[in-house]
Amino acid sequence: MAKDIVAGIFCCVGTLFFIIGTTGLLRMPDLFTRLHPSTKCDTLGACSVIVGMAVHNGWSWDLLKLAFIVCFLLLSSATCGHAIGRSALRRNIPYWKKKEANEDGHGA
Amino acid sequence: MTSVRALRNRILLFFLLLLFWIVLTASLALHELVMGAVCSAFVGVLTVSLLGRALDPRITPAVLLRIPVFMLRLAWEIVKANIDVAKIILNPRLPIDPRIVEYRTYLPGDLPRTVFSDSITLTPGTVTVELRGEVLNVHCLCPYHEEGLPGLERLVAWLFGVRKPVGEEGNG
Amino acid sequence: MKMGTALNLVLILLLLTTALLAVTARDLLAAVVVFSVYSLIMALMWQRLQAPDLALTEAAVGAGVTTVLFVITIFKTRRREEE
Amino acid sequence: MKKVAALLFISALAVLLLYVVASMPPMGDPDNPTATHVIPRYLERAEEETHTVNVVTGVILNYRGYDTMGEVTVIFCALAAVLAVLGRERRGVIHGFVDRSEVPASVIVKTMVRFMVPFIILFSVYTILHGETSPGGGFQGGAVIGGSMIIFTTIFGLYESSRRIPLKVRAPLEGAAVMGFFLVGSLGLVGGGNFLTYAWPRVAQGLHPSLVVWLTVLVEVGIGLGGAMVLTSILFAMIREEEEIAPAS
Repeated sequence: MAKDIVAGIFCCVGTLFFIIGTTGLLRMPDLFTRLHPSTKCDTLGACSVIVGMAVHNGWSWDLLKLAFIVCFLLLSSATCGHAIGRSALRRNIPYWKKKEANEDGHGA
Repeated sequence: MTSVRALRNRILLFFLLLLFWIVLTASLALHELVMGAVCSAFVGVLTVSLLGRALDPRITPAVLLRIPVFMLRLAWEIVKANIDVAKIILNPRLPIDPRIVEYRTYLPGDLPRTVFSDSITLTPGTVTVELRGEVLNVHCLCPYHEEGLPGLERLVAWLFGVRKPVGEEGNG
Repeated sequence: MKMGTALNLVLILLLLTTALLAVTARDLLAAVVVFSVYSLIMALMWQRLQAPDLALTEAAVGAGVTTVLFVITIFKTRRREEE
Repeated sequence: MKKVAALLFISALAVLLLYVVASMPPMGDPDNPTATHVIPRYLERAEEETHTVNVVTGVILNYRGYDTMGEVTVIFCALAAVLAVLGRERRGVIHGFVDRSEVPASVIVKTMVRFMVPFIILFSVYTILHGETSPGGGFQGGAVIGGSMIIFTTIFGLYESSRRIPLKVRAPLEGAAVMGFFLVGSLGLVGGGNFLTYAWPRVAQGLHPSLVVWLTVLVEVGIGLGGAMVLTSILFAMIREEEEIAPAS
């Protein structure tokens, strides 16, 4: 029973981070700033849900599988975020700045 | 010297793959282990012929042993900083001041730099957008996010057993 | 059981939405991306219908390989659909 | 006017189809014709007859081996059609997207791909070899290998990739799926059974279970290798760039 509660808490926290990440994705002004919530809040959310699943499942081989999934998830999502940001930088997509920018968010 | 290193790398890759196989099959039965050994050896040979080498030479048994501790410390950093970004996102005024900063790292080789930049990307507030030689271009959400970089660098240096060169501050 | 039905409904709605978007999108690259989302949802549905073999195939072929082949084709031709 | 007619026609068709669907036997009913003849036999006796724990694999490769053989042949024909239209890649005159793109491949992505590719390939090998006990099998594993080749090619470029997986390796393996079926089917013929039977009355009355499993695995490996090579060849044929000249290195 206690195990279920802990697992549920982890899953809820993960979902919360997913929601925050999506909110950030919608609120941020440009591509670069949108990368921040989309690559990281989502990763943490997914990892948290997986930890919840691991707690729920208890000690078994699936635990190791989940650990591998977390590792690959971290590696691939970080690399994806970098790749998107890099190609945007290489294509000289302008990024949003606070000072020079217009008030309505169309960046320099 | 290099051949000994290459051999050690291949053996290491073999054991990593075997570990992955054991986790996948979820059994320690003898016929599974034998099959796993054969498949790991086959995939190892295939990898060497495909990529030209087995593993990055900087992956050593000591590094592999430190990875779990590294992951835990990194996870703590990620959680801490994620809460920070969550606060920024949920703040109605959206207090961001993004900028791209240059950071010169002392970490040698591709792999430590890759791990460093991936750690940066995973730690909220910062995304590595370019890695050219030893210079990283990091997109920061707020200026103070930049301050976390040296700590992460120290963590990655610890993982790979690299010492910070003394008196080479700012040396190209 | 109730939860399962609700999840099925959500999945079916998402499936229909992505299918319609993939058909109607003017930007072909967007259509391809939506189509890969469609494949992923389809894989989830297969898994829910207890067909893990099909789910694996759908995820690997539908979301992975086909998307790449479509993207290559788009870059070789034109990205926008013309009237 | 045309649109109204089309709409009317489609509505009529929809009504017809819905009527037909409504008169179909209810889904999941145990008294359905499909659930009374073949399925019970598959579910109850698949394990002893095909010696595979995963019933799906037993059905695909054993009971309905001919079907699968036809599918595999269709895939092979698809490759033949693609190659007939696009032609093989020509090494030395070709460039991948990556080489042509104004954004050179990132060091980080390269390092990560180098690290991940062996694990992806091992996962697909596992999927292929454990097809008879767990979900997965030749098709799935082959698709995953093809996916790893796609990752490798998009990051390292077609030149590098087609050098590492040369045509003379790919060309024979593309037919591996059909050949695997042919081989196992012929073994059945030689053993005194029909084509593609896993029982050989001339050799032994009851074949040892592990031999049947190994024959199944042989077919799976064939399908996997063949599928992977077909996907790789289609990819190479599609990203071929004739106009470009050979890279400097």
